[in-house]
Amino acid sequence: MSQAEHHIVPIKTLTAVIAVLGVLTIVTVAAAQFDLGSFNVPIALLIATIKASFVISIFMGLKYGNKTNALILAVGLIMVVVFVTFILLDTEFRGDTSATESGTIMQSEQTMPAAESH
Amino acid sequence: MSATAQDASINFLNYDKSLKSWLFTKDHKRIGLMYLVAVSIAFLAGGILALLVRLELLGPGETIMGPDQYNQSFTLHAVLMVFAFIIPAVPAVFGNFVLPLQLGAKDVAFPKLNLASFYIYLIGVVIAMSALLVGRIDGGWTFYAPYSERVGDSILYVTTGVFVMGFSSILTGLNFIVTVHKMRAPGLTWNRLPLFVWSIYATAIVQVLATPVIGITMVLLFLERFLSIGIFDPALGGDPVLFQHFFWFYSHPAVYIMILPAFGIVSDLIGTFSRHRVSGYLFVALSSVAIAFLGFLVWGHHMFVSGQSATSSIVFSLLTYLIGIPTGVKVLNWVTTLYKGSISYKTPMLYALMFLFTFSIGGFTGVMVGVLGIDIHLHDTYFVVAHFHYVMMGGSVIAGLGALHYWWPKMTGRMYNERLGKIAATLVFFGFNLTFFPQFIMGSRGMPRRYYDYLPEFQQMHQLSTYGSWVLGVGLFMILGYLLMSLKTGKKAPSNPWGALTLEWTHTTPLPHPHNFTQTPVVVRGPYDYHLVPEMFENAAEDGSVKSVHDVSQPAS
Amino acid sequence: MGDQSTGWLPDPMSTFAGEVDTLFYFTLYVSTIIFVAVMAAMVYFGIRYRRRSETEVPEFVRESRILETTWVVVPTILVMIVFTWGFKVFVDLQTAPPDSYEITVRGAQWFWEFQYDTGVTSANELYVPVNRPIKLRMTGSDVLHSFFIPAFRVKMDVIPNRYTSVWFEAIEIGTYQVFCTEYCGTNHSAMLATVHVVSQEDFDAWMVAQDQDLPPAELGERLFRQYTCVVCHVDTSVGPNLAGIFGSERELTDGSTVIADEDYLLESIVNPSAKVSSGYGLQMPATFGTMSQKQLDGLIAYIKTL
Amino acid sequence: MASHPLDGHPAHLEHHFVSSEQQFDAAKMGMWLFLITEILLFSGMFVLYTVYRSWHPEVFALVSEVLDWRMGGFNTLVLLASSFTVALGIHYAQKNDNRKLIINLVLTLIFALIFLVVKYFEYTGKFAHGIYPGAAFDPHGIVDGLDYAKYNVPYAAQFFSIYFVMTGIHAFHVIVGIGVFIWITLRASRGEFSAAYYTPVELTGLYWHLVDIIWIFLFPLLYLI
Repeated sequence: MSQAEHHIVPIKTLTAVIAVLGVLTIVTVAAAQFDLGSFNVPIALLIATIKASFVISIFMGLKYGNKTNALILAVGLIMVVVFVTFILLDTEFRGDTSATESGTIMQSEQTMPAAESH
Repeated sequence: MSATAQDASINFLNYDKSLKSWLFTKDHKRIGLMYLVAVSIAFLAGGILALLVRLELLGPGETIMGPDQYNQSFTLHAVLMVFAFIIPAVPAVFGNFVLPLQLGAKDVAFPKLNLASFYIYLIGVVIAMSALLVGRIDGGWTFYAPYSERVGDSILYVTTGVFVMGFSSILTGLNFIVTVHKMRAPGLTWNRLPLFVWSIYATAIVQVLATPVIGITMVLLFLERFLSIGIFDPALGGDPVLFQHFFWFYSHPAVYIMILPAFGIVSDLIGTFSRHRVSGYLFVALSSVAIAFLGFLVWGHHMFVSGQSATSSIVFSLLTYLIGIPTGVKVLNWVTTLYKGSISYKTPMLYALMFLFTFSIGGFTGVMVGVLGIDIHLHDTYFVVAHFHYVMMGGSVIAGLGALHYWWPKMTGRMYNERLGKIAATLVFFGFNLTFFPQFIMGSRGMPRRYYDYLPEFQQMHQLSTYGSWVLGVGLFMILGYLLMSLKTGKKAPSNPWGALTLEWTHTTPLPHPHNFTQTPVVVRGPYDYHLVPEMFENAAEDGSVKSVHDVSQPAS
Repeated sequence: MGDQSTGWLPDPMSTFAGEVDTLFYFTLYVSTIIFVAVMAAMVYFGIRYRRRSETEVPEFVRESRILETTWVVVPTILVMIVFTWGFKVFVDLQTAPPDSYEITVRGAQWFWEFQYDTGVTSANELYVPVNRPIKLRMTGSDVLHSFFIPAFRVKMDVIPNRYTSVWFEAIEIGTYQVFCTEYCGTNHSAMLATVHVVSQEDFDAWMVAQDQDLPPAELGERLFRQYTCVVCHVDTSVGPNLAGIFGSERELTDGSTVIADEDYLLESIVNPSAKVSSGYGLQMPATFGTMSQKQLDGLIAYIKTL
Repeated sequence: MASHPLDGHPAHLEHHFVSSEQQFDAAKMGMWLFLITEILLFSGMFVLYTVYRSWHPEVFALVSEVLDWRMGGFNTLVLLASSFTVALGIHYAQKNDNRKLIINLVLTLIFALIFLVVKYFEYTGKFAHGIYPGAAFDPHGIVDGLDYAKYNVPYAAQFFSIYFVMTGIHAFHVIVGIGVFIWITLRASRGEFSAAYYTPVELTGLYWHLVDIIWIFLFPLLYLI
């Protein structure tokens, strides 16, 4: 087998992808001008993820290539999710028993100057 | 043999004896040997420090050094042993030497990268050790913030050094994964891979996935020290517990970088020396990969008293058991492999059986410190020190010594003195247990770790431990002695001294140059299918060596 | 000390220590039984199936499904028992009863400071009443420390800028050892304290006695011992020996000299890095600046007597 | 025995591989493995961002307005364009069109440099008003009618520490990418690549796309929300 048999992505596809990426960039900037409350972050992340998937599947050719590489990427991403999730299990739940208190002393002194008096 | 005009007297050791040919070699075998020399020096230095630390603890108060020297000694011992010795040891030495051979490949996938990672490792060690010239390094290998940020500029060198060594580890892991995927000989399907290959493969996955995080952690620690970015330092509004999460996200999986290769070695040794198919081959193989992944889910069990939330402690404790089960089942599989086998007690096998003993103790005490209620009491005491020495030394190092004795003839072409080997193994076994078992007892009685001084009630146990370290030291120096001696006076090794079936034993000893195999081998059976080739052993010599498969009959291609 | 023991664990001296111990011994004994069984099997197989001739090749042994299932299922059940049990003990250890008597603990290089609700403080000597739940609310002033009382089976890291806590209820009058178990520098192993468990009456009496005025030098002597000044400045040579230091001429690291008068001593306690004696590194932490003027006066008065 | 140069192996094929295909696949797999190590490296900083944001959401929302979304948005488009030119370059390499390959590589280099120039102006603009990472953080001065002093709130320093570390390490990757692209362009100008062998271009392209993807996430997280 020679490399000539590698999948060649047509210029038309590449152009279409860059156009979509440009539009999505504008959309994400536009969306940020409105305060959507708790939806701000998920929407920004959703658009970024769509953009990234286009780059990965077409520009990086994962759609056409070998499945092992897709598996490698998936494993890497799962590890990122594990990393974030398990740390949040700590940082979001501090103070769940009396052995730890949530928040820092610095914070409690700022928000409640009287809190130290008890 | 086919068109090979290869001169049998030319091998990979003697084709070019110049120093330059070694330093610039891309041959995985020579790189493996260079790693062997480098990690042995690190082990020697770390070992001498350990003996000094034990000597200081012979009595309470000052024995041979003051508190600052003591604190630096145990820190340096740990940094050397963890980052410069045990993490690169088995994967880089035996992985490099044996993995391509067991795969029937001519080399690893990226030989240049392989040489580069050796030099990156050396540079990392040099940078880390140059910290000694700058100032003190203490606080243990864990570098917990904010203490590590207050020690001084020397932390700059240690973190950079660890970062660089991590890079070397990543490149080695990456190289091995690709090698296992792409370089297997024809017929060598996944379920015919030797278990050593499986374990190195699992190790490589951990190296690639975990090491980048210690990289960014070291970068952040570095920036925190010099730019006060306030991420980990509580005085600047940072969170020191976050540092521990970052650190253990790498360092717990790193424990599996250290122990998984040992599982592979022990599987190969027990299979070979009992001439028996390893019981539960598929389970032992796949559980290595499973352990590699599960190893990422349990790091918080190092942090039960760190001030992390109870929720995460509970989740981490539960997941810790998930990893205990497959590990325990592996031990049972190794023991059942002996059943109805034909067990030969050569030195490597002694180490394999020793591993089953010491590693099991390490494993069971691991279950104990994983129990939430008990760990509160045992955390950061000598119980934990004893536990991880039973796993790291009793597991990885003992298995590594087994591997060294097993592959020594293939690496050097010489046999060592079997009698001395057995004596040294016995000394190591008793010395090791005498050193570390008393630490379980004093730890559960409350003796904290990293203590320069201690209360008189712990003295008896500390003394036993120190005496043990001397026996252990004698055993290890003896090994160094007779192995070096064998290079000069050892008798020439036959090509298959143990009667093993994996591919590295199918060729002359030492291996030929320039290629590992004069012909691409074709694999037709599993790595431990002794029952399929009884004819191989019909003419076995008195010492157990056999003519290699290759010499007997050429497998049909 | 009340925490002597000849067994694995020190004698249990808090309400839940017995519970922890039962779990510890259960795990230890079950582990030992399994370990011995596996090793016995290994030794038996090792002898029974030793190689008798170099030409022998053993037969293939088919794996037993029942055996494999058993050794996955049984350990799983065992560890789940141990986990659930450990979980329960852990929650007990983490949850202080609401009526606990609260004491604030500050860990600093290298001493423990305890502050009671009456405003009384003590260093390295913790007095608590027996049979009453005590909650220690802890924070640190420099690096991480960890507060460990083996006899009570409690331990918790002490973190700057945050509060963590441990609680216990001592069941017997006596004195018990406190260790720091998170590495914190040169004198980590000297960062010890003692818990004095006394009756409620003795506790109240002790509290009253703390408020009485001592002569400055006597107060200073007590502080000198409690704050472990004695470790560096008398027992070892980490810092300059203070005997006869008052009024003497000190050479500093920058080459200049200074007379060790009261002002110099005060400055050296509150801000150790200002003038360091030549031949010594800056090992002394700046954690003593929080002392009251009365305490500082007392310390200086005591140093003058040395 | 496989003695290499004799049996018609092409020059680029290393001795221990059986075929060009095996060599190409191995190199590409190695590169993907390297890319996930990069992802995990950056993930550490994303974790910090997530944790500190969830602890201090109002601080992060307030101080992120200091960052100019126009500059960030422009840089996003620049990097996307450079990804596009790299993909085009590989397309032409596969079609044996060396001239167009070189043109696209040079275009990529130009885009990368523009990105850095914009980044330089962003950084210096922040430094001028005391916006530094960590302890040196001391916002002052008035820009576009905004008094920077109002950003001097607790944990604003953490936001900018994270901002500078993330974008700094990203910029470092861009600089490394520029170095590699210069080398690849030189090799291309010597006519080393063809449809039969363009592995280095492919691998560099993969690396560059990853640098782009990281920025795709950095931009909204730091500048917009």
